[in-house]
Amino acid sequence: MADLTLRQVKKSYGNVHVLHGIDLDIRSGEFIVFVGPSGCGKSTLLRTIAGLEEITSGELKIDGQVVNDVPPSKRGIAMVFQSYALYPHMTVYDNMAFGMKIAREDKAEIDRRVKQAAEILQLTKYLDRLPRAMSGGQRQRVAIGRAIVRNPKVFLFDEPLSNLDAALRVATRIEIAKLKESMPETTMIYVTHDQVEAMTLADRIVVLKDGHVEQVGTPMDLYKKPGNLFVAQFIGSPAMNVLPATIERPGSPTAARLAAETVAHVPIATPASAKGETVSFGVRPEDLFVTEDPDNTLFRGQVDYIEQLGEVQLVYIDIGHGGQPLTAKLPGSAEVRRGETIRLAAHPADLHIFDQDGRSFLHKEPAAEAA
Amino acid sequence: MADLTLRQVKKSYGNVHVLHGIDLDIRSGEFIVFVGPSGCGKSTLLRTIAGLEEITSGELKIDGQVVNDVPPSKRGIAMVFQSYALYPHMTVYDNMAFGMKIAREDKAEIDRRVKQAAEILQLTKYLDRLPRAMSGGQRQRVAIGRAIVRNPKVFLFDEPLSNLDAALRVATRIEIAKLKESMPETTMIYVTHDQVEAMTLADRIVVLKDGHVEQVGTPMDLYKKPGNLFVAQFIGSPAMNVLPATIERPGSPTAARLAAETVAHVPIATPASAKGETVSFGVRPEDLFVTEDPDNTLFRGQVDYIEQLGEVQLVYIDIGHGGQPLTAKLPGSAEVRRGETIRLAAHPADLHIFDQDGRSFLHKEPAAEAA
Amino acid sequence: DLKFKPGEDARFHWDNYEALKKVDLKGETLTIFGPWRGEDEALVRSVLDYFTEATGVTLKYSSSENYEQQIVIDTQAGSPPNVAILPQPGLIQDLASKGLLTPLGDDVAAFVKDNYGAGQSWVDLGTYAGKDGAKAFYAFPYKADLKSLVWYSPDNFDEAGYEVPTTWEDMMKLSDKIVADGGTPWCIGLGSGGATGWPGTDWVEDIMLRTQAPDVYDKWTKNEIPFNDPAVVNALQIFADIATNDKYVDGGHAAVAATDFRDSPKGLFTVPPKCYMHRQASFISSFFPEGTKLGTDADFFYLPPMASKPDLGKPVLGAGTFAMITKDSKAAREFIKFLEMPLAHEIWMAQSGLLTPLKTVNQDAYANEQLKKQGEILTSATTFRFDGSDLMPGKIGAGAFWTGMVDLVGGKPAKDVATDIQKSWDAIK
Amino acid sequence: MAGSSGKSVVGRFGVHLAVLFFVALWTVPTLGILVSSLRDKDQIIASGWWTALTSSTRTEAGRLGTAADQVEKDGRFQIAGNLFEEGESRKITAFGTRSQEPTRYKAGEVADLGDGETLQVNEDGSYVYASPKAFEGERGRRVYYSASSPPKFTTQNYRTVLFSEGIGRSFLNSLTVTIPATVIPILIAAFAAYALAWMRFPGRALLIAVIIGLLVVPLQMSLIPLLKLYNGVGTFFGVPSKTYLGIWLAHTGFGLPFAIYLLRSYIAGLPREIMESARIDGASDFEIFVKIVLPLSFPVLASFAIFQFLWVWNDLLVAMVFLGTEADQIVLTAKLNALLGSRGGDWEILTTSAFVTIIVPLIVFFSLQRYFVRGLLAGSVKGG
Amino acid sequence: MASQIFSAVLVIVIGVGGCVAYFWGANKLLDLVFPAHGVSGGAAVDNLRRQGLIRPWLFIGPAMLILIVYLIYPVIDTLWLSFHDRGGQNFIGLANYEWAFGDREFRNSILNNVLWLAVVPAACTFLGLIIAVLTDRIWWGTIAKSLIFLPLAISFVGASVIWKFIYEYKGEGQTQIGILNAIVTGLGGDPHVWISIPFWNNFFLMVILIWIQTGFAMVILSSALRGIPEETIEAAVIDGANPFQIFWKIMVPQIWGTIAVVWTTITILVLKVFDIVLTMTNGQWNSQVLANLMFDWMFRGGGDFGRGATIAIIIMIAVIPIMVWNIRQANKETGGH
Ligand SMILES: Nc1ncnc2c1ncn2[C@@H]1O[C@H](COP(=O)(O)OP(=O)(O)OP(=O)(O)O)[C@@H](O)[C@H]1O
Ligand SMILES: Nc1ncnc2c1ncn2[C@@H]1O[C@H](COP(=O)(O)OP(=O)(O)OP(=O)(O)O)[C@@H](O)[C@H]1O
Ligand SMILES: [Mg+2]
Ligand SMILES: [Mg+2]
Repeated sequence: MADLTLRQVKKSYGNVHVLHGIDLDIRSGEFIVFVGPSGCGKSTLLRTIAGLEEITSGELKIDGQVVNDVPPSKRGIAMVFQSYALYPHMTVYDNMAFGMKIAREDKAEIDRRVKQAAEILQLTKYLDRLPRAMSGGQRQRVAIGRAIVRNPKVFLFDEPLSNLDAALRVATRIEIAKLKESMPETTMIYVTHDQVEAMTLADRIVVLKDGHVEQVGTPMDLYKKPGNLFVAQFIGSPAMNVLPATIERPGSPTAARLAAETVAHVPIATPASAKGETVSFGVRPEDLFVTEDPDNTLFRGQVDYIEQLGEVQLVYIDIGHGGQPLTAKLPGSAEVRRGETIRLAAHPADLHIFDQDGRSFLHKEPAAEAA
Repeated sequence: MADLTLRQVKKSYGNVHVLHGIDLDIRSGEFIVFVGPSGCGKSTLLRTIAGLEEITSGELKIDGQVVNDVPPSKRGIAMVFQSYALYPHMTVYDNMAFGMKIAREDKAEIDRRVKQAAEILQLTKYLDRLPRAMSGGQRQRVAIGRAIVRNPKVFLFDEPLSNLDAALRVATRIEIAKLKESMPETTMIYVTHDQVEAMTLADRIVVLKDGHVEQVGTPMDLYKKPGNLFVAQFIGSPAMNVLPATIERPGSPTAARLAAETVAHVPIATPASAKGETVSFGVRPEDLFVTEDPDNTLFRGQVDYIEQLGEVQLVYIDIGHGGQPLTAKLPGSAEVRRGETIRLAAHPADLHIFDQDGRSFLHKEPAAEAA
Repeated sequence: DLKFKPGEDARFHWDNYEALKKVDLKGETLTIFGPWRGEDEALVRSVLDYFTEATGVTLKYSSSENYEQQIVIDTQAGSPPNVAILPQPGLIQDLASKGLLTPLGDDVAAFVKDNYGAGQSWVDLGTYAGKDGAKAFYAFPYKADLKSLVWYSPDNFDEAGYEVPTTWEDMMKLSDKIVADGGTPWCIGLGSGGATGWPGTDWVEDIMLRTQAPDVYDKWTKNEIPFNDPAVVNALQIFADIATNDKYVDGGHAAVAATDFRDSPKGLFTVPPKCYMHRQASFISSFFPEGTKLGTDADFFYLPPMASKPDLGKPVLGAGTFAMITKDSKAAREFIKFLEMPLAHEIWMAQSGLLTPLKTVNQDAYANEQLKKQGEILTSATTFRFDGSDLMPGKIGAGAFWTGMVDLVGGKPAKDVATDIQKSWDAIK
Repeated sequence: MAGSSGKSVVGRFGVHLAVLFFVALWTVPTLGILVSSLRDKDQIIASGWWTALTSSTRTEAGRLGTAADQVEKDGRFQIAGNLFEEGESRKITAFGTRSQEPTRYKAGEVADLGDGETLQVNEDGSYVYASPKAFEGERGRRVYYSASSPPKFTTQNYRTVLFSEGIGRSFLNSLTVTIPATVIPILIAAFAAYALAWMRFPGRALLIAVIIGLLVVPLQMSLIPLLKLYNGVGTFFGVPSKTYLGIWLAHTGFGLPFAIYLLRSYIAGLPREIMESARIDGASDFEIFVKIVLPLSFPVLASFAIFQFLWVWNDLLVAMVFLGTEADQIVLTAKLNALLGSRGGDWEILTTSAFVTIIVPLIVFFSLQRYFVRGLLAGSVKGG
Repeated sequence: MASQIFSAVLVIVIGVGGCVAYFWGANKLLDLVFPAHGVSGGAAVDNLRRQGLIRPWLFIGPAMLILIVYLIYPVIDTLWLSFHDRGGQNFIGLANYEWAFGDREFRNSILNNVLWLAVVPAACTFLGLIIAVLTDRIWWGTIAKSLIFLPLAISFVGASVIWKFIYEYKGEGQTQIGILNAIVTGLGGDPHVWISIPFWNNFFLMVILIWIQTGFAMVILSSALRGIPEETIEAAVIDGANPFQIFWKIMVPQIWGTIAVVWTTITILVLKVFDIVLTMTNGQWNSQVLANLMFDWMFRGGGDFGRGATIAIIIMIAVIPIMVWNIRQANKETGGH
């Protein structure tokens, strides 16, 4: 029921420019996730949308109406703060009920909704406690509960699950997804550092960096066709391996020379002008597999360090590229040992190349090429 | 250089009993991770070790010496607080340098160590800022930096990475691992909700629940041989699927009937007395795979919901067991569609069974059986 | 810097100064605590200068807004000044009874008796019971104030054709005449911040002296007759008849308690005048509007006696300050001796309003005719009585009596007022 | 809150209006004495201070020249002169010779006073008084006139106060009393408050109770016992009993209960984790106090400093009792007090001194005001 | 002049420096006697424990010493005096207390004091809070605050002059120079002698104290308001609370402790303050209060220390409930640590 439009939204704190002109269109009912490195401006952008920070310049519209000067309470939003921002003098129950009490809703209805939210968040036992007598995770759940209880047009979440344990996180994540499903009209904007959350929850992900939007797209888009090197490395965990390569033969597929003896054939079209250009060659750790076949080998190196995660293991391989080891995510059962030399390969479809400016060749428009 | 011994450590806040007698031996130089649901007492236990909370009863020894009454500063510890606890009036630099200044260390040495820590945590740009002008993640990094800068015998970390972005989290995690390697004598105790952190960092994991220790063991131990249902479900993400089953034929392997038409053969010894007993049958989502073979099928059901994570997808399958869907983690490339009926299988070695009290049959001692 | 160069002005007893020079107090310190601040402080310092100049003593004079409180604290705590000068006999009595004063000795008492006008009454005023109950002379009178004065504007009287009354009855007739002429005869203001009410006590005391014999007055101030004795109630009633008569007083009776005594005489000088007469002590002239010339713009007459009580003569109500030794020392003794000298009085007299009962002073030293006239009233008085409220215990004279006056002008019956004051007096016995 | 809420114009406007209302209410009385301090003492009680700015028409009395000034002219005796002093820019509109009819004649009119006497008073105050007979008497005749006078202000009161002898010295004395008497209790109280808030020792609750109880002790009550003590100490050691040290300690003692009470309640509210963190960093209580608690307590330290400064600065009683009144010790309040006449009521001096003494406290207030920083604790901890 | 300034500065430096030196020095000494750095672990721990036992007393030592000398000793002296007659020489038991409760003026004072206690602290705190909140939100807040604060900086003498000119009364028909009467007559009413109207004059006197003390409440509450985490207010804004609700439900409860402090302080001040009553009415027209009554008995006309002390003791006893309540509060706060 609420779509948002941001046009050249800028925000500075004195000399510190935090947002450098954000353009974004969010459709009503969409689930948008903001991701980006710490300090890139996610919280600031969210607070701007909430109306807690004045916009330095630009325009913010909700449902087509410019809301730059509309107070937060009139924007129809609910927000979960990164620092919880619980009312320290109120019990958990009152913290959650506050918004509804303010709105003078029916007592019984308040009670019902608060209890329901408490149930979902496993807070029923703590309804009478004050925040200061709660653990970090419990406090965070109260903060979520407070937002859930209200029925806003736009939900804003700032890292709502970062202090929850894995089980609860999965459960809450699914609850949020269900909540979304039960309120198809409600727009949700969600800041997270958790790849899984971003991937599973988002209709579209907005990748931010240093106050700029790097790419907007569905999770699969960003994963499969990262628009640039930053997105490629940011989405997916562990990050995509990136190595320098030289384009030996442009066209489709492109032949890129990785090392003296290795040439990768990437099924991506490159312009003829790119010949000889030094590009960045990327492959995700999970796309690598161990091979014995020397012809098929993309990389060969010595195992530097292994992190065994049970089901999978992360293997760091020194391929002699100036310190930066290659990461491969191999099945937990794969028999690799530290110090051993192994060969790794990947399917050509899983390879990526980026030009010198970090832009993906996939996304290059013909116009740009002509210029 | 410091081993810790906890004997029947109890802690209550008035009527609220938080820790119910913790027994734990931590060897010098070990990396211990505490995990457990939110509110189970992890932070409290950590604070108890730090000396910030007085122990209600029991005994805490560091290096064989009872330290119940030793003030925190004399325990040789450093701690990263879950709520950061930064000095709001000091710059990032001063926050980090504070401990060393107090210890009257050499100026140049302080500078070197602070700068080094800032480098690792990507805080160099912010050294002159006050905490209030920093993002959540940045604050958390300062808190970590403050602990790193000092050179304690015991490191205590309370969810130090929960506000960091994926890339930084991996980087910091590896830094912590390296830190540990470079200080083999330093004991580290680490609270986290992140399975990956727990699995990759820990020498041993301590699983807590409601103020009790559930199980202590290496990550692989806990993953492969969970001592009880709670640990089984807590370790691994998404959690292990658990369904009721009846022991049809005890012994080794045990035949357990899952449904009218399915019997699983689990290579775990069960006592004869268990025949007919209703047990819990567990299988991890990542151990399930799609099969066409009806003989090999463990479960058969309709796909309820799919979470596509790129490399893998989480598939929730309704197998008619009263609402609770079965979760399977399938390769991202597996072609499953919502509504489709699929069959799933698992290798017998990946199956688990637990008795009515939730204890794993694997861990049952003969004595218990005799009784 | 001496105000008048020694030897230059024949009005002064310069021989005193020469005698003083023989007293050597070099290296000694004399602390004096007095009630005078502001302009008065400058005056008293001009007198003290002669003492310091001649003797070489180091003299420290100080005063305070709360001098009453201050002297109690200082004496009680054992850090009194050498000499305290205070205007309240009640307070002096209290200090004496606590043993905080040093007797001045019989020769000083004899001096006062011999050299002061109405000497014995001054000696009586300075004599109190000490801690042991024995009576001794403690307080040396220095500087007197005349209270029985009525101030008026000669121009206004001339214009309206009013005559200065010589009897109480005439004065009341004049009041009625003024009312008949459309004017208001009296300005009365009892306001004085925390001391509100005291000007009323002066009225009552003056009336007491004009309706009763002096010994009744003395008994009254000692509570030997009760406050609600008909004699006192009568005096209260006479005052009440004036002060609560809305036609008689400027602003009506409500204004009486509310108007500050310092502001009240100003009605004499407004155009048209708000009132024609104002009964107040001699000091009040310093609160007249700036530029008011005494004798020309303002004048006074003696508050007349009652023709119906001819035997009472011309009683005068007055006040004064007393010097006493709170910490004995040679310098303190010498200072008292200095006060015996006419010079100590003349220096101040020559500048402004110091009246003195000391007979040896050169009357020509008075700065102006006005003062001289006041001096005459003082000397021609058949009866001199000290301000009664100052003689009563502090709780009464500076408490219940004041409150009673406020109540009285507020309309409370005179008898009730008197009874209440008597009750308070009973409470402190 | 500033930028975030209340963005609606009406809300903003209302806030401004409300503050304006309070400020007006609070300022009017003060404005009253400010204006009064600039008027002369007769004006102060003649008309409301709020009329001081408007030019007023007042009826006044003046006196004509005396017989000595008369000149004979054409057989008539004349006294001529001016009712105003030179340079006065007032205008007479009417005059009269009887106080009951002070404005009987218009300015410039020749009034017939009977017996052939005439009087003419002009707008500019000049007059001619004539009579066929020679004037007699020493007193000049009174005339009344109504003159419009422009608002009149005088700096005389300020000159009286500011240029009175020794005022500079007593200003210094006041500062010498006030500064240590403000700083010492802050230091002592802050340490005590920290101990009472964050350190564990037996009897803590009792101590807090006693301190709250001591808040009520009336100052006047302790003066005599203390002075006795001082005198005792003074005589015993052969030192003067009225010293700066003595008054500092006295002011410290009187200010201490409030200081401890106020500071303790603030310091107890600081986030526990910060303190714990410092403790783990190895800081001793002394270091925690100096490096963490003191900087974080600035707002409350500043508040207390302001009040203590005020009390001491405006105090007269304690200074009179514990300090001498000689030039080297007399404080500003006592000095100003001495400027008042013995019977008080010098409104003009009172109002002026009130303004003279107010300046220093205001400077203190303004300079400390900036320590009331918003969000001193921001960014330190998260959670409720 | 220069040398005076120099000596003044010197005296100040010595005074303040001495105090700093004590704390620094005592702490250093403690560290020297029981060293915690540079000794073996066990000894260090023991020393630390000893330090922990001693240090609190080092911190509160000076405060206690001064409190004992400057307040506790006088209190005991007063208690002793209250059992003695006016000169403080003869023991008379409880006679003074008997007298007090039989005294009409004393009872009247108690009633008035109750009135004062009910009105002044509440009014000051409430107004101070409102003003603190409002001025925080406007650009000229600092100026506004200073103006509200101004009365506090005026001496009592100055203040009483100010209010004298407000309540000043001139007879009907004359120009009113008191602004209150000028307004009343301007509106067509009759002028009144405000401070002489029994019962109501209490309120006219209270207004003065409120006028003075609101600045005090404002300053303290304003510093407390600034400690409120911004985010809780933001959360409330988003929850849809209007400014009033934010004020009452979010801000006020969070600074409740400070409000209690302000309230307590002003309550105690009310019990103590006598200057206003003394200078305005000196207790006449039934406006007497305990503190002024005490002052009266203590110093007027030589004084009666016994009765003065008795009233002082009674005033102190009146504070006990406030003490108890505060201690509860304090224990609640520090319960966690
Ligand atoms: N001051 C207190 N008074 C009462 N109960 C408390 C207090 N502090 C914590 N608790 C309770 O103690 C339990 C353990 O808290 P703790 O902070 O140790 O949990 P935790 O395991 O760290 O949780 P999380 O992962 O959410 O941080 C919680 O249930 C909490 O509600
Ligand atoms: N008040 C402030 N003044 C100056 N700079 C600020 C202020 N608040 C935030 N910043 C800066 O703005 C940038 C963006 O902050 P923001 O909180 O939006 O980051 P974020 O993306 O939410 O980070 P995180 O994931 O760590 O929470 C950061 O670099 C931060 O240091
Ligand atoms: Mg953020
Ligand atoms: Mg925790």
